[in-house]
Amino acid sequence: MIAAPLDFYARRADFPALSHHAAHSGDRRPLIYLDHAATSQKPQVVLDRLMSAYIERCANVHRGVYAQSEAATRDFEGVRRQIAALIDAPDSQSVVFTKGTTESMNLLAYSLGQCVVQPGDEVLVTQLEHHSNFLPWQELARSRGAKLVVAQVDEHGRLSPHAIAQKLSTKTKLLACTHASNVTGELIDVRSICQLAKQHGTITIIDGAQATAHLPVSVRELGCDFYCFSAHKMLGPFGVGILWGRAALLRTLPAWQTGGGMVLSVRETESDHQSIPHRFEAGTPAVAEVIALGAAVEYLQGIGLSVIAAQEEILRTETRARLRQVPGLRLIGPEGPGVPVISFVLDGVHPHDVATALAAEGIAVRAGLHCAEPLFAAMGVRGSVRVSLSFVNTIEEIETLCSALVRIGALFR
Amino acid sequence: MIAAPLDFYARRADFPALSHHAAHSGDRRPLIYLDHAATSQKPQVVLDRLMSAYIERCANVHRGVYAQSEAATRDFEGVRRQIAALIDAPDSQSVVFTKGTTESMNLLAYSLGQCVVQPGDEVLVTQLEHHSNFLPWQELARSRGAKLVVAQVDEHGRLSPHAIAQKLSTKTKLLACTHASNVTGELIDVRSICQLAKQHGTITIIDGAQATAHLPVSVRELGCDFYCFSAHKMLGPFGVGILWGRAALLRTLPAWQTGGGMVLSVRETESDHQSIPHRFEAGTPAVAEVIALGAAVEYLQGIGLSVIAAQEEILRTETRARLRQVPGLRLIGPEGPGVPVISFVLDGVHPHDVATALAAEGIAVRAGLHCAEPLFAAMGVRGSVRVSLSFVNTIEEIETLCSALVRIGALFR
Amino acid sequence: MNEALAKLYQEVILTHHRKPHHFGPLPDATQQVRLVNPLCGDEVTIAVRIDQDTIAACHFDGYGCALCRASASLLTLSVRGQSLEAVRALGHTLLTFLQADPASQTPEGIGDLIALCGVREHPSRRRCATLPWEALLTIVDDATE
Amino acid sequence: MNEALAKLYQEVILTHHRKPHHFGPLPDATQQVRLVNPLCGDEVTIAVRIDQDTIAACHFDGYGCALCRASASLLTLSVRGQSLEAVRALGHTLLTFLQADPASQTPEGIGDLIALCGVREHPSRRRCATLPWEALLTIVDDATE
Ligand SMILES: Cc1ncc(COP(=O)(O)O)c(C=O)c1O
Ligand SMILES: Cc1ncc(COP(=O)(O)O)c(C=O)c1O
Repeated sequence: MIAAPLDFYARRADFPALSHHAAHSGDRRPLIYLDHAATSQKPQVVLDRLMSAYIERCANVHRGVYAQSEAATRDFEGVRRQIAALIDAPDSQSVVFTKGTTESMNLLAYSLGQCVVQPGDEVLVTQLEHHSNFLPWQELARSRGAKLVVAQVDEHGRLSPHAIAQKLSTKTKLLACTHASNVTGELIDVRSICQLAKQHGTITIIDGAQATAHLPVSVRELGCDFYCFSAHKMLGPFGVGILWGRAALLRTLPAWQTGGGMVLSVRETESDHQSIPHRFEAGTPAVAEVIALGAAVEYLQGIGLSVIAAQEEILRTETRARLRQVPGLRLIGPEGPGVPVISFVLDGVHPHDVATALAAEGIAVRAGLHCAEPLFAAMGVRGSVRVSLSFVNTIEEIETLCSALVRIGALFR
Repeated sequence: MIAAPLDFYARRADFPALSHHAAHSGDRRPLIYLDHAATSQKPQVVLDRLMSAYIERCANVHRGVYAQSEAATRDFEGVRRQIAALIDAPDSQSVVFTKGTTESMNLLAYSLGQCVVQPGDEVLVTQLEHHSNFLPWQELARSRGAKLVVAQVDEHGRLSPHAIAQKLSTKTKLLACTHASNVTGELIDVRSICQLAKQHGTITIIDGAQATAHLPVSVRELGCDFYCFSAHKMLGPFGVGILWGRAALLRTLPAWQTGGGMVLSVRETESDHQSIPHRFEAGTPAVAEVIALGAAVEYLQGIGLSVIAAQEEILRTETRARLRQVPGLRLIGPEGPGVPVISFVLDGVHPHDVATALAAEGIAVRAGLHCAEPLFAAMGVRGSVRVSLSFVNTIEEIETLCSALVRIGALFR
Repeated sequence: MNEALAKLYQEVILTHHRKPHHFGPLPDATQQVRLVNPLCGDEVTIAVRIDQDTIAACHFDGYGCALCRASASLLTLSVRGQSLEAVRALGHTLLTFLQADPASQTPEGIGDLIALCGVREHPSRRRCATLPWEALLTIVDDATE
Repeated sequence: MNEALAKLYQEVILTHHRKPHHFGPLPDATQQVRLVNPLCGDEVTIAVRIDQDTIAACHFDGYGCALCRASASLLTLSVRGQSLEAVRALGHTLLTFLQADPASQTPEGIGDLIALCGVREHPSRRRCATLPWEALLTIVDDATE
């Protein structure tokens, strides 16, 4: 058995949910949380920052002149710079705060989409996408009279740059592609894909929702035009998403939502909008939540994203190996580099029955289509059980999972 | 001096920010918070609920089968019912969670606007509106080739049903109007306005952002079609807004944002959307924040919104009377029923200088145009100082404010 | 297996799941309805042959979890030979029961269907058990309109 | 008045606010620029008469707070008769100074403009003081292009 380095065990104490939870009432076992891809648990430092934001600087940002509002504004804008540094962006004015990855994608589909997609153009997505990076483009294509082109995965669900290359042409105005799959964990070679896209003048939009908690990300190295992700999947609070865009391009985009905070002046018939990033941030943002995201970024960087990636790779490999030993269990998805998200089916047992039976033992996993119907259709699979890990998970937890799966298989068959 | 009932003094202890804050470093006086209209302070019960949601039920909603996710879903949907009860809505499926009032209005401008506004139609708003209930309609009119009609206020900024009646015609497809002004506090006779609108078949959208923390609201009695507001202005967390719509109408509206959680099935070329309210809730919502909003609603209802309204009316009247005694101070806005939001100018002193000078004494007020440029243009005023109260404020605080204003006037003139 | 789970996956349920009754197409069906559960993408088709206001035969088909399969299998057994009126009453009684509070009383006349009661403690799985009945009630409501 | 406030609203500032210099239109202006502060809707117009690469006259107009008025008033005094080059240097020095950390050193040659230093501790008010200078630099940059 491969033991995790001791300090990773110690990290568990940073997450109050991991010791607090019981599964069902009366059950005193601690929670085994294997659903980090849905939302990650939050370390105490994030919750502390959230509380102090709500108590010491509970004010609206950008407009107040009193201490709390100035402090909130300073911290809020400080997190913008932290995010820029986290993803190695050249500047922080191109970091836009949204509600989540889903809203980031919708913003782009409307604002960018209306600008660059004309009737007859093509918008390229892939079968690997989460619905949040699929439906906005489907809708854009429909509303603009453009064609939605879908790059195909192979029978294992693998997406190769080659599959993208086949569909790219000068008609391809936009390419939306995930950095890592929320079903199979597959890590996509975004760098090569963006290089290919550039050759056709195609603008690239990358869905980083499953990447930013797991590996160092450099938008400069990836060479993408836009990169979107969610705070709640990277140890941060709910209600905050990020849209990063190349400043030169972002600056050219019109506003999408309008309202307070995004205008320079308002007249009865027309209005002047602010420059980036504020033009895209209409209304009161999730002030305290954005501030608390700063603590999540510090926490991740404190461990180091390369260190996290290395530890999670150990966990992922070991988990896959042990799952394979469960009778009747079949892993779904390709071999190769990935984030610690693993899908499988258990022969003769429906994924939801597996998940419910695991839940009864205090093990939280997800079952179903994981908001990725096109991928399941392409793989010819009706649904999967998904185990998604983080560096706080342990091999002991995986052992408990596997022995539970053995028992569940026997029970239902 | 009119003393507030003792239990309102006691309520101050429920709000950690009110005892915690110092103004500037070194200043030990407690914060005098008079900017509730920008965002309200949060009682400890809301922060406790937020923390317990983040620790005991930190999970994505509507998809997990394990205890935390089921509990989060149950609580999340429970708050939907609480909100329905709070605004006296006939059912809870017509309560949609958004990011804030601004997003609610944008959702309506796109989804409803695209459905019912045709070129040549009219969209009616008023000069009293916050930019968040003005710009989305300006943009809708522009994009649909419709005409934005703006009902006028009188020289005091008063909006009468008569001014609306003058502009209503069968061409008026939509009317967007505030329930209470965020500048003058004026409470609008929404009921009469909605009756007028109904006579012309006009759909009514009411901005309740400044109302829900201050008075009992019944969408049934108001007779409006849509009612929007923000959690953070009613003792709740940031990042949550509400859009309520008449179910029969809401059901007919197409989705706006697309993504995870709002679809029934996804195929490569088309998709089927969920029914209300989920059709309008794409992506991971602010789970813990919505749950914590439930505690804010309980807290408000625990005191009773009529009781709050009565106490705040005492504070409002008394504050206006005392402000009038400050040399060179002129109140802005009409007499009459209102929420406790009061604007004024101080002769010879710019509003921002007033606000900064007050901030130095630990008094938080707002200065400027308050995201309501059309109103200031109509009143011919360049900006105001805004004092916005809540039941936690005291006459002593107002006394401190007024004596500070006397000194500030003398300093600058 | 802990208590809550044992109540959900009672032996009756597991038996019907492993060997469902009347599974597969009904060749001479007079009506059929297919419903999809958006949570998991599962689908169930209920097919019946109605003869003089009576359900002469009933089959189910599709892809679903143990709860859905068992519920559908039990359904086919309990409606066969029953009048539309009786089936409609039974369906509504059962749906109300399954959606009620776990502490609520068991209604009379539901027989073996009581085995489905565990879903009341698992709100995220309730729909699995109710889906076949929703499909059936659609047919019955249409047929008696 | 507490310390931070006394530093922001120094007597120099209040004097210029109460009785600003060169306030009002400049009839024979060769250039003028109007800027608006979106935070408060304030506006300032800086008007100059440039004569042989020198600012022969400078007025300001508009509506602004004490900081903005004092800053503009001080500006008109400190640029009159100066070469465009000198004004440009002064403007950049001042803007850098006002945007810097409150602990940073005072640059040489800014004279009375030091009175504006209090805005460094009030980030939400910084723009009030810098707005007139931004307007002026726009003119100077254009004129020397
Ligand atoms: C009357 C009114 N409408 C709308 C808004 C916008 O609300 P939010 O910023 O929470 O979206 C506000 C507050 O800023 C307001 O006062
Ligand atoms: C790959 C991927 N993209 C997008 C999303 C949507 O993120 P959110 O729900 O936070 O908007 C998710 C998560 O649900 C995801 O896993």
